[in-house]
Amino acid sequence: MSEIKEVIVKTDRMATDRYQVNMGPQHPSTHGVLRLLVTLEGEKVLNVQPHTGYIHSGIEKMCEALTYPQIIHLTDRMDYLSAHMSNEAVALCVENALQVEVSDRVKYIRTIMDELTRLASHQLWWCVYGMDLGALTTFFYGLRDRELILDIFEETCGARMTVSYNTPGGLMFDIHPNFQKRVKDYLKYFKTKLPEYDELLSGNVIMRERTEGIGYLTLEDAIDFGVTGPSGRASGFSNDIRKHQPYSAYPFVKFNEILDHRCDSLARYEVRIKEMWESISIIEQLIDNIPEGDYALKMKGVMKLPEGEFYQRVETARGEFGVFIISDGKKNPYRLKFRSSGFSNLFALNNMAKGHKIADLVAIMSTLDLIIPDIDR
Amino acid sequence: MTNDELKTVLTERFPAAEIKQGFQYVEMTVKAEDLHEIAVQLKQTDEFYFDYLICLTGVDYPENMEIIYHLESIKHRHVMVLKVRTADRVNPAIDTVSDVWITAKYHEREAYDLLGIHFNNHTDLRRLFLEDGWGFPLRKDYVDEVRIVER
Amino acid sequence: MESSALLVFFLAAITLVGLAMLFSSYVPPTSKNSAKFEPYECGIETVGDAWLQYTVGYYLFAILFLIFDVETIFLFPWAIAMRTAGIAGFVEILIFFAILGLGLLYGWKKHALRWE
Amino acid sequence: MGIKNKKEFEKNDYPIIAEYEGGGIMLASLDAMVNWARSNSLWPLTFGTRCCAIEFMSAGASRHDMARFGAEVARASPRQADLLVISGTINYKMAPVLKRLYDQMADPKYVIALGGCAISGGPFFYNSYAIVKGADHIIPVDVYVPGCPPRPEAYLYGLMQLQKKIMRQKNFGKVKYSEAKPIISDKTSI
Repeated sequence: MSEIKEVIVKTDRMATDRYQVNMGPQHPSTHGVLRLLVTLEGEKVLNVQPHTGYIHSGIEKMCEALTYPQIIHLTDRMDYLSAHMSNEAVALCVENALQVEVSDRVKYIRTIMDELTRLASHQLWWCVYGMDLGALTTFFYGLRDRELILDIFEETCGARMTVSYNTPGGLMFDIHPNFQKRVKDYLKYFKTKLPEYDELLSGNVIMRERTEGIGYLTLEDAIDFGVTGPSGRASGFSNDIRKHQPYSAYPFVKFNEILDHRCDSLARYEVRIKEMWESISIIEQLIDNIPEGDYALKMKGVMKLPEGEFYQRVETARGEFGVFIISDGKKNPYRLKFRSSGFSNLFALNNMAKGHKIADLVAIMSTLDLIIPDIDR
Repeated sequence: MTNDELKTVLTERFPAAEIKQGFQYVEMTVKAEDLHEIAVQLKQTDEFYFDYLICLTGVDYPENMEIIYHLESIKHRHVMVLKVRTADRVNPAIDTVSDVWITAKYHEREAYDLLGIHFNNHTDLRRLFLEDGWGFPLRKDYVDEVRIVER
Repeated sequence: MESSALLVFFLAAITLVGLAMLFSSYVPPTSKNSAKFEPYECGIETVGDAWLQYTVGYYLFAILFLIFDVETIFLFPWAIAMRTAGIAGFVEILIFFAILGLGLLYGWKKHALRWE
Repeated sequence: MGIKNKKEFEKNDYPIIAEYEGGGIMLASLDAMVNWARSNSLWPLTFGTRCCAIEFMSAGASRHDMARFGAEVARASPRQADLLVISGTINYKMAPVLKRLYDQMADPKYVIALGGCAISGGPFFYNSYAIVKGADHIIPVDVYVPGCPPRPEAYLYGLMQLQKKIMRQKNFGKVKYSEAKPIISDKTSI
């Protein structure tokens, strides 16, 4: 066991014994198979020790035996809520390596699908966030709106969640004829529903009471732990890859990066809600003027990347996702490393949750929005 | 500052290291013994100020094991790649940088778990994903005929 | 006449509960394995033992709750006989509440309700 | 335990299961009542590992609505659940946990393997060193629902098949309910 740091607990009553409890692999609030060994004193959390590996499937070793189009089918099984962005990362990395430029049409469609995936992911986060705080109604509101996005995905990409819509050099097929109409209808519908989310949860006194000032993550800690994405931006860590290293159609879009300096769980909640509004405005700017053009380039069947190292960073709904390919000229990569956003966000949990109650630990962890296969790969 | 400015400043500040302009970023390969001291310098000097370790990758090359650090400075917005090699394959050992960047503590545990690279004076070097005694799967010579179904 | 209704009520309770327990112990299949009788801790074997020393705050809260729970139990028979008891009954219940209110005030001032 | 009267199955969607010797009219109707009660109140255990868990959640939400089959109460602890839906991959570190959870479930318990990963390792079948190739190496599985991830409707169809399977179960008479042994294939060592 790692050393349990002595926390001086000032209490005029008799001291309590410390004991360790497993918020184990099968737990409603870990959203997957993450095991937290929590050292408790009564209800106060002294030390949280994440034990991962219960869903480790060795994807990086598998990718060393797959060709590049095949790898794309695995990346959307890692962070399955931002599947399209992870696929796009691999596709962009291969395209940069082969110095190939995709048409504007592909860039526009990729960015629209990115933002739709971000909306769907934030909606599911909002459902489960409410459930973690004990409000079961958010589950049905959020998933009701998410189903409509999944219908749009299914019509265009054929799959609801693990879309695999990207290939190196473009898209698998063109968008469905009434894709634009359905997206515009959906945006009109969802703009009336997002205020409903605020009425249901944002103004709720119990929710504010449970998240205000809980789970404090200072800016230095956020940078040091590498906490990216909305969780990092809520502490003022400006790390939006769409802004700093724009890719696909993000240079043509005007949107602002949402930063918040309150560093607590409520700030992380509000950053995500505001990001949903940003995603809607991004899609609106793009959906009407998708340029004409071919949806995929003529690529050789087996792509051989030149020797060298290629790194591509993409902003998923949870943070910065990086694909690092070391290629030695053959048809499959020599070494492929995925920089997963959840991995760094998870290990900042300990110094956020120290000293809080166990119920606050659950609230903090759900504002971090962790996906466990993204951590274990 | 841009890549080539960074390259010139790095070559003049660290003459002992070999620096070259990679495909996207400046790559600096340092010797294993002065890795820690260079890492502290890269973080503390205001000119570089690399305070964000993006990711730490372990690679198993035929002749040596290599650790690749991707560093970014939030203040200056420039990115750099730091590499360190060790030829010893039986028990490779590299100094830890977890006191410079806290996130390295867990990335190093992952590199130890999957590649077997030991990090000296790392506070809590345990396996992250696999059970003890499993072997190091990401090594090229890893063979496991019971669990892996070859294609 | 009164006691026979009570008897029927009592017998019905016994037979129904007995029948349900008999049914559920014989009809469903039972698989005997060692893991089934260990405490469930999210799928991991429990380490150490849960017989620990807690803050005394839990005990204080429990006792205070118990007092006011029993108070409401005394309220039920009064509520049934409220019509016939008239004003005198009402004054008696007020005195009863006042005494218990004093108890609550005492607990409040001695910080029994404060958690930290 | 011979098969006395070989009944002809009219509806062809019944998987062919040899009929056990069972009780007479009185016990058969008691059987029907017990099976009817069990099959219409299958409480699933929240056991999601990978993307199939999200499809399992949208099956519980308002559009696909598991509640129509009495299965919407997803319990968190195995003590109160009688249906274990394995949604996602099981790796070698998770296998003993899954076995322990299955053992700690109250009887009668049923298992649905949801998605390709739970059936046979799915996309992780080839050259993955950490994935158990199918959950039936660890615990006996009643219904397999293919798909990666399967649509919520596919999961509901699997649920209906399980309900049919439960309706044919014989609880009384001379039936011995012995815990079915998991099929341990020689290739994988647990």
